[in-house]
Amino acid sequence: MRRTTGELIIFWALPGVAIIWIAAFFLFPGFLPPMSPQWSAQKVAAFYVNHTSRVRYSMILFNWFCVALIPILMLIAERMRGMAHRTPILRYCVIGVAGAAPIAFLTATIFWLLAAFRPDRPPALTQLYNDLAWITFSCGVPFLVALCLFLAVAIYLDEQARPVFARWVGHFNLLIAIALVPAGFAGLTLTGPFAWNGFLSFWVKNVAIALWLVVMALVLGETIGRDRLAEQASA
Amino acid sequence: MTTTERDVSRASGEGLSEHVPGGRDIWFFVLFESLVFTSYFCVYLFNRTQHEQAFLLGQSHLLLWLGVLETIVLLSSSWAVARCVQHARAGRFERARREAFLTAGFGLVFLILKIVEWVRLIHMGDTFTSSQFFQYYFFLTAIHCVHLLVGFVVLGVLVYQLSGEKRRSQVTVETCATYWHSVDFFWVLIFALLYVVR
Amino acid sequence: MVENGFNKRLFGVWLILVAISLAYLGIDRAATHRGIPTASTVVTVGAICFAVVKVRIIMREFMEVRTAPRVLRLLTDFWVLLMAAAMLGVYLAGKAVA
Amino acid sequence: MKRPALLDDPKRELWLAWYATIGFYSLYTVVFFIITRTQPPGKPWYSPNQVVGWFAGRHEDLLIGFALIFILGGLSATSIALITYSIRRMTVSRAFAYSYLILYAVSAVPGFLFICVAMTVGAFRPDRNPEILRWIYDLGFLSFSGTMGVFLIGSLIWMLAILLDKNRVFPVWFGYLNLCNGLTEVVVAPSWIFHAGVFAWNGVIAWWINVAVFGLYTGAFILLLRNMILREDFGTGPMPDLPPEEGRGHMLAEFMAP
Repeated sequence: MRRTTGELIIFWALPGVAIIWIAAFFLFPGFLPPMSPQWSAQKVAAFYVNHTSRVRYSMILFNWFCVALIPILMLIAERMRGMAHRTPILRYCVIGVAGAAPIAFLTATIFWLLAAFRPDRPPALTQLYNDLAWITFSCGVPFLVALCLFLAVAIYLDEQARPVFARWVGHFNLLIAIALVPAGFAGLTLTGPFAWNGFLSFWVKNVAIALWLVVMALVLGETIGRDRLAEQASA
Repeated sequence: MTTTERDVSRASGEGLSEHVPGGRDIWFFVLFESLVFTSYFCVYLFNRTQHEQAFLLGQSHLLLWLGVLETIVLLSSSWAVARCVQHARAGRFERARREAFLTAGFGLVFLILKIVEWVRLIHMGDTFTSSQFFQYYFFLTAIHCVHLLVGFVVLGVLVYQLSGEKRRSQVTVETCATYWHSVDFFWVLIFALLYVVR
Repeated sequence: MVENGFNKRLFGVWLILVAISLAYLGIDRAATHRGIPTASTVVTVGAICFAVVKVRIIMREFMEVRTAPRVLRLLTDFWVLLMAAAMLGVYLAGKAVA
Repeated sequence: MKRPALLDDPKRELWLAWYATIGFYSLYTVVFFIITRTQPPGKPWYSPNQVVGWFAGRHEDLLIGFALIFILGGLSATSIALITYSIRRMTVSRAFAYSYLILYAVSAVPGFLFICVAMTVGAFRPDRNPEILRWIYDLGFLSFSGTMGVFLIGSLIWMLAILLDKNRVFPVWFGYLNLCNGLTEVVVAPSWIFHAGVFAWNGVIAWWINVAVFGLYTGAFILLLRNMILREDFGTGPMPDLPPEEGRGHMLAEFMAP
């Protein structure tokens, strides 16, 4: 029998982590509204001069906690052991992308923090850090897209009377994967819905990530409860 | 070399025909790695012909006799490991083990000579970045040295095989020896190309 | 005695290989003019040929290809020729270009 | 609606991962060699102004090509998962399988996400100061070619597993090919030192010969993974569409146990 000890602690840490993420999101001065890629180098430099502290503290928070996604993804990977698969391939796929996905965000926070470290440097350099941060943050979705795809496939193939995750969770993951796709094109334009501050690349993408977390947390909570009951019954 | 007469082998290689020494797989490695090395050599030779004088000047800083000495040391290690294979085949594992240590000893002498040579050149101002010739010199000798270091691991496997009664596998012994010989003949080529070619 | 003869064979092989290596010292003298090395196609071709011959001897004798199946004997010989042809070909082509 | 035959194939997960691997490597080749033409790489000796010209010559191509990687690059995990699975089938400690999984999963960010980000940022504002543009150019190519350790150690781990394996999941010669591939990661190191010549990041030795070895290696393991899947024998057990307590995917209970 699989051990579930401690899983509830990881699970209930999620709301706490989520609150920190939301706090960091609101604390960062460049998200509401998102900074425009059309800003001149001077304007970008002035932004970091004027908001140095808020950039630093919000990004330190993100730097600490973006990788808190990994334990959550590992809870999902553990649930996948119960799926009616003949091989652990899809679980390995999920583990394979679980590390890289938050590391992409971690890299973005490093560029933001660098931008705010010496805001009095030549504006072109601050703009470079700002671009690197935003492109990494916006376009750095390949591992999230793959994660949703792997989960969707895993759920579809979990053909048993009481599947680990309901079928609609598979559809939901597929939908989220599609919602994340436009963000990959954020480098192509400085304006419009695809730009990094645009409707698709910023709002749809980030709302999709938030929605995915909420929905998967609810589904996960239910499954963890079921697993614990099974463990108690067998004990 | 006084041990030669004592180590007279009763095992005759002639009797064992139609047998791939070390198995096919290690030969795949030897032949593949030979191709990779040949491609490096071709690049070197071509560039050499395009900058003949500069290469000759760089080459004049090498000590040919040191290269010859290194070659002889490595050839001796090959000879020792060849004897090791024959002793193992005849069931004389203690002697085979001694030959394996002798092989590693010669390998170590080669490594020390190599390091002495590198240090000498670096003191003379010839480094990886100092001239075209020494780019190739340090690249080829260093990548060969990496093969040599892997070879020490391989010899470790060989000694381990010969030490335990239950795990003595002649194929593995031959595989290890084949690897070591390939390190030897890669050096034979590198030596000719770096020290002698004009 | 077979056993004696056999070990002598390995020893002989080693002697030949060492002799070829020492012969390089002589070749080298031929291409050095007043302490300064000079370019020489003959020396280059000779050095490569000698090296390749040594490789073949190592393969045949030390690596026991001599008693291996025909396929491996042919394959290693082909490989030795391939390596020699590639190196000499590139060298001579480079000479022609330069 | 007719149920596709693949769904009833006991090896369906393996085949899906294998076809995704093929898909990923095809995409990779098309994006790097054809769309963005970042392979073979740009010249490391370019002056800042030449770098501006290099970016100008492939502005759209860089942005579109790397957008494709931003979307589908995560599929690289499928080949990693298959190889991890292959190592799990070998008679070696699981430490080998998990090492491989983590090494290659981690390598994705510096190994190919960095070049995508750098080149996108470079093409994003062509009017940037040429010196800064060259800084980005260096970051892109050197992070891509110069991420060496994970592939070196990963190849050695896989090699060891294959050589120790008694199940012969992979042939021994491929174990040795892993060593050849690992050595190319040693040979690429001079690209951190030279701006021109055969050892530079586009050089004959540090790039062309290495890519030839890597290409052979990749082709070989894709074919060998296919052979492994074909050989895989899951017995004649029914598909696990049984009640939960029996059918909870424990067809290979001893194999999947935690």
